[in-house]
Amino acid sequence: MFVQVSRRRAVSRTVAVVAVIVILVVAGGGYYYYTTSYVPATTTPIKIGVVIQESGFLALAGVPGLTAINIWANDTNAAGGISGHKVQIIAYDDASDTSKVPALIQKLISVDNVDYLVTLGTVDTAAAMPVASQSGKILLGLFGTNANAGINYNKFFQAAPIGPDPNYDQVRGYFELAASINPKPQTVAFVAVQNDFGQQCSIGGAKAAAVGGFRIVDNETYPPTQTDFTSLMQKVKSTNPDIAFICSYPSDSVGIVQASKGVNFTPKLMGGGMIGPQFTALEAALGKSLQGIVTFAYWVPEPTLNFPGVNSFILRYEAVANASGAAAFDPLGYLYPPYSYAAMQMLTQAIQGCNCFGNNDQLGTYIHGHTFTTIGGNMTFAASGEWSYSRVLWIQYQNIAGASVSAFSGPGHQVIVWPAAYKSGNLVYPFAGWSG
Amino acid sequence: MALDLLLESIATGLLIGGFYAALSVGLTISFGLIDIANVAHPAFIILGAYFALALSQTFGIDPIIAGLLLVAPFYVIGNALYLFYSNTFERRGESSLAGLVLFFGLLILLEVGMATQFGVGLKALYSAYGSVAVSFGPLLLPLRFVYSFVAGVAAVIALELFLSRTFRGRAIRAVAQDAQAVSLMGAKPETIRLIAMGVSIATAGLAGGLVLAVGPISPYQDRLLIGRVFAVVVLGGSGSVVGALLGGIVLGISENIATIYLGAGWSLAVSAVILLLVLALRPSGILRR
Amino acid sequence: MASNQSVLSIENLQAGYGGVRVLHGVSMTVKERSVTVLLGTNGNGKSTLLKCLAGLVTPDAGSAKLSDDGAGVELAGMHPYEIVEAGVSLVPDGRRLFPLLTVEENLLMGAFKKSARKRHKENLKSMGELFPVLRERKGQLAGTLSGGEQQMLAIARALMSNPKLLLIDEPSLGLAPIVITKLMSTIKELRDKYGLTILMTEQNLPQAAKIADWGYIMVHGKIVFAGDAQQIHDNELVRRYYLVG
Amino acid sequence: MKRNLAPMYLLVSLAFGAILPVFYKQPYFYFASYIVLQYVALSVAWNLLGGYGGYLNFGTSAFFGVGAYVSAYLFNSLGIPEVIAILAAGAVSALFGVLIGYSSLRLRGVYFAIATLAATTLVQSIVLNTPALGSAVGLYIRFPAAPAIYGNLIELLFVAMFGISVVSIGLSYWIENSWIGRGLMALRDDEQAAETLGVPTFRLKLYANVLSGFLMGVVGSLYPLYIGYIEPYSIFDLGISFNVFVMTFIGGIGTWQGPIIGALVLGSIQQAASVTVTSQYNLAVVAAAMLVFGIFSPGGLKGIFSRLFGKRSTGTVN
Repeated sequence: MFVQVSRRRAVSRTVAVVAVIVILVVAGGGYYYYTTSYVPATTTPIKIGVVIQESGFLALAGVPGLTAINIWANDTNAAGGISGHKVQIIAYDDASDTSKVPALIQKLISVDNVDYLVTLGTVDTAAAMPVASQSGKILLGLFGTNANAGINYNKFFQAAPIGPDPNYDQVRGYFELAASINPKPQTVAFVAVQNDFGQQCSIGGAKAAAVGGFRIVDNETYPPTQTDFTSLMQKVKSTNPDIAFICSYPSDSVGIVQASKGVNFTPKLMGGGMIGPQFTALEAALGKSLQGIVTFAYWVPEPTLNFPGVNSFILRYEAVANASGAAAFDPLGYLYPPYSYAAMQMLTQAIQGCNCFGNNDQLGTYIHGHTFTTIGGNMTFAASGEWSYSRVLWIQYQNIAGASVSAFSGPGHQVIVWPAAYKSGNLVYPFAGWSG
Repeated sequence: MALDLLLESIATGLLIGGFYAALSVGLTISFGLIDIANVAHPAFIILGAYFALALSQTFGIDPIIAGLLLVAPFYVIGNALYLFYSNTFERRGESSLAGLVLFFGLLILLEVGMATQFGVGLKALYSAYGSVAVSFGPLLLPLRFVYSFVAGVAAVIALELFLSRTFRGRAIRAVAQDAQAVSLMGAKPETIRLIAMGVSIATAGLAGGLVLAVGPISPYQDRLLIGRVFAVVVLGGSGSVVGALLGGIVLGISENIATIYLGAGWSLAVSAVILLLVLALRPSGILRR
Repeated sequence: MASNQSVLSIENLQAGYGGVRVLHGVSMTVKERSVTVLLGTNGNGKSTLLKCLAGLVTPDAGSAKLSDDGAGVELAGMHPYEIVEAGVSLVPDGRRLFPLLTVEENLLMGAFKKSARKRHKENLKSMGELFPVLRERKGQLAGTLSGGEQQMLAIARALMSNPKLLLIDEPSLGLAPIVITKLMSTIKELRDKYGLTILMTEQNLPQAAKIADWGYIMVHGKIVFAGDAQQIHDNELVRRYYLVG
Repeated sequence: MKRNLAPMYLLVSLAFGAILPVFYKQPYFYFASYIVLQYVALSVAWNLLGGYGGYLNFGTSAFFGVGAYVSAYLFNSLGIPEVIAILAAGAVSALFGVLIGYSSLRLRGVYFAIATLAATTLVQSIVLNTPALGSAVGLYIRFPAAPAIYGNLIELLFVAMFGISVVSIGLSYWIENSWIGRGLMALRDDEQAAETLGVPTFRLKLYANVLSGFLMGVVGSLYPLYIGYIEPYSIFDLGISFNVFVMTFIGGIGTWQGPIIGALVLGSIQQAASVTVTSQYNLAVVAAAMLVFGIFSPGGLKGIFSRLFGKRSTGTVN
């Protein structure tokens, strides 16, 4: 009897506690809504809501991306804002945890009342898409592949110059480059990491190989936690491909280069969709081993890519990177920052040109219909929100003197060998083997 | 050719196994012997890697040597960690699982701390032997893993000698079996655990040097190691450092053989199946004591 | 044989677990070079007394003084490892060996305290002489020994610390009569040959009485009888407890 | 007579959850609360085996992920209605629980925990190597039409997750006070003793694991609709399993209230920290909160609540 009374009281007390918590949360949310939605009417700032990876695995992309956005905001405000409106960045860290993205995006939309949204990476952008598309706000995606495939949101725009058919356009150049060689190589071996980038790269590669008439003699995938690549590269070597096509993430890229060199795997063309060599720390770690390897880039300090403003941006970016003391991110930073900045420039120009601040539909239509001049070159967009043309560059590491940052900085080390329009040097072919 | 490949994969798997053993052997002591499920152990390894990087760059020494230099300071860190743990959890008489909350919190704090102190990007050290392979008969073995294998095996041997030949070492093994009886032998169980945790974290310092010698490092890399190090500890039979070496080798070789015959994409699945099978058939690990 | 010098004097010791009082003011002495047996059936507090002496249970009141060449060391309130340092070693109830250590490693664990470490080699040798079976099985895991061998090992392990006073909790428990006989003669030998002072608890009167110099009977946490070997043998109370019912 | 109050609480709570979106419209609240409630349901489900039985499952994300993938595949690729997909997800996840249970529940505690970790890796690997499930590329979820009752999908998802949480809590309360719960607690305290007393230990553990797996699968089955895109790394994230363990632990393991309190408190802190501390330090705040709760609340927050409310512990039922 006593026990039952006690138990009942326990139930009611717990329910009371739960109810109090629920009320507090609801009230807190409401209060927050009330306080943050109040904005003085006269000097309305343009609010940019950013959900980005400041911590977790993808912070190595998120932090440089956010830094570039902040540099843009400073530049813009120093110049008096956009059409008289100051810009304000509201950024939340999703800690590389996708499940946090929808709520954060929604907070930006309905509590912070931002005007435009920015995310980074395929997974987070795809997770932001349902919420963003319902709100009808412009969503800028930095560096994702096919993130709009699920919803086909017409106000999504991709910063990276990949092209209208992302999987294919990302890697097409490598195979066109290979096809242009005389005598044309016939066989290719694929090695791809098991993540969204690696697999999309591999899918695009398969299509490009078919278009270019290459036979895939080996198709390897490996998990991102792969410890060593010696066995894998021995296996690949044993299939004796004419060219290698590697889709890898930064750490793996290092392991693959080291293992390939170790087992003396020397296809006629070595490289592919490798992320990693673009990072300064890894360039320095690999040193001369990178010599001759071909990989993609979006921007490199070659004279053919001297778009207006890009060099001064790079200098400012390096200053910020160095000022952060701990060298918090890549000091040279050619992969993520220029296009993060360029996407924001595009937004500035669109808002100014359209003169339709506050009307997302109009702005979306305007962006689709115009060309923007940015530090990343001319941006135009296809219906999917990807760039309407591909400007993925293929570079070959040449003239690498040693293993230091200076051995890679400046022009002449990452020589653009494709496409012809931006070419800054000739492909050294066949792959000369491993040095250094 | 196929036979060559198989031999090659076994040989490099063996080397990787030594590397895994070096990563896991400290956990064998904390988790296997003194019942402290330190999930933050891999975070300490990465911390060691960053310190090794700083040492290597400052003094121009090899990362493995730098890792050796870290053994003493990390021993002290381990002592401090134990004192904190025992004062907050153990003394309350709660199970070691209560400590998981502490160690998981610590894991996150270490990650954030490393990210802010050392940057979120990748760091790597240029090493002259990074992409060198040595021939061994028909086999080509990656030199950086040869070195880390040697270091890992040396660490295992040193620990095995410590645990079986010294009074303190034996007491560490004994305290896992019966702490009260240990106190009846004139040893203070808390002190023994303090030593054990010091040794455990000291190995993380060395392992950090090896991780740096093997590839690039980043602040959140510890997450990639958690599953593997616990698998190695359990495969080997928790509490057995020689078992950790065997567990590491089994894992290394099976991952490599899976790479050759099924594709590397299946290697994690294969090692998970092996772990599950070992648990089903010999729950106390390969080396049952 | 036994001298009149007392090694241990217990006075009015009270102890218990939580709210349950087990020892209600126990007083007794243990003379040098004697075998003192604490008799009593299960649940009367014998083990608790030994645990108090070894530091595993902290007494609520009273004292237990170890005389160390005139100077007295108060055991009550000391930690187990300090008590070992002071020269008291307990062979616990259920032996509490380290089953996954070898016989030799168990013995070496017994020599953990600093003063014993220096002498561990010679002690190991004398244990081999005292218990030849342990020498034969020194590489075997302790968990695989028979019950009698385990008891021998437990005693030998406790001796490795060179104690002045050896406490043995129910050595005969669970052993076959023939093994018990052998064990008792070994304990006797410890006193006779090595001059050790031994306090042991027992339920098995006939076996224990053979080697005991002094005996105490404990009932419900109180000493109800004390006497020398002959008195134990003749006592009515002892008879009632052990020979009848 | 007094027992009958529990169903009433259940119904009142369900009604509260169902009506809330009619009156309160801030969508951010529903997006954030959904994740908190998801953790409530997962923690309550986890507690069935982990709390009462003492068998720690570190494969929460595997059950959750199986649910997510089954529902995404059925709903997305085969066009099967959501409700059926959700139940099927729960069923498959429960079946997964049977498999894990038969293969691993005979293991001692720590080894069971490791086995569940290995099982998570295995399931993740299988998905990574299965093109039909999107492999590493992931699956984009077809966006279902806005529901008739509520203005938008998130409100419906919130109501559904609220309902799942409440039902899980009801089940957990019922189990705690039934022979199953008593048997589990007995085996947690001393499995051999429980066995000799005639408690069917293995069967009870299996029941708990299957029910727990079913609930986790159902919780997971809604997630694709919430996130819009699933891929193996975020779905089978070890962080989910750790979160659930930590929440249950700091709330008060082995009581039906503990996981609710823990998930509400820590889950809310996680959500709040990510929007108030807008830098990577938000994780440090969460970690610090974990440490503080872990260190200063023996017996979990539930213990603190009990003391604050000055009531006799409910745990001392004989």
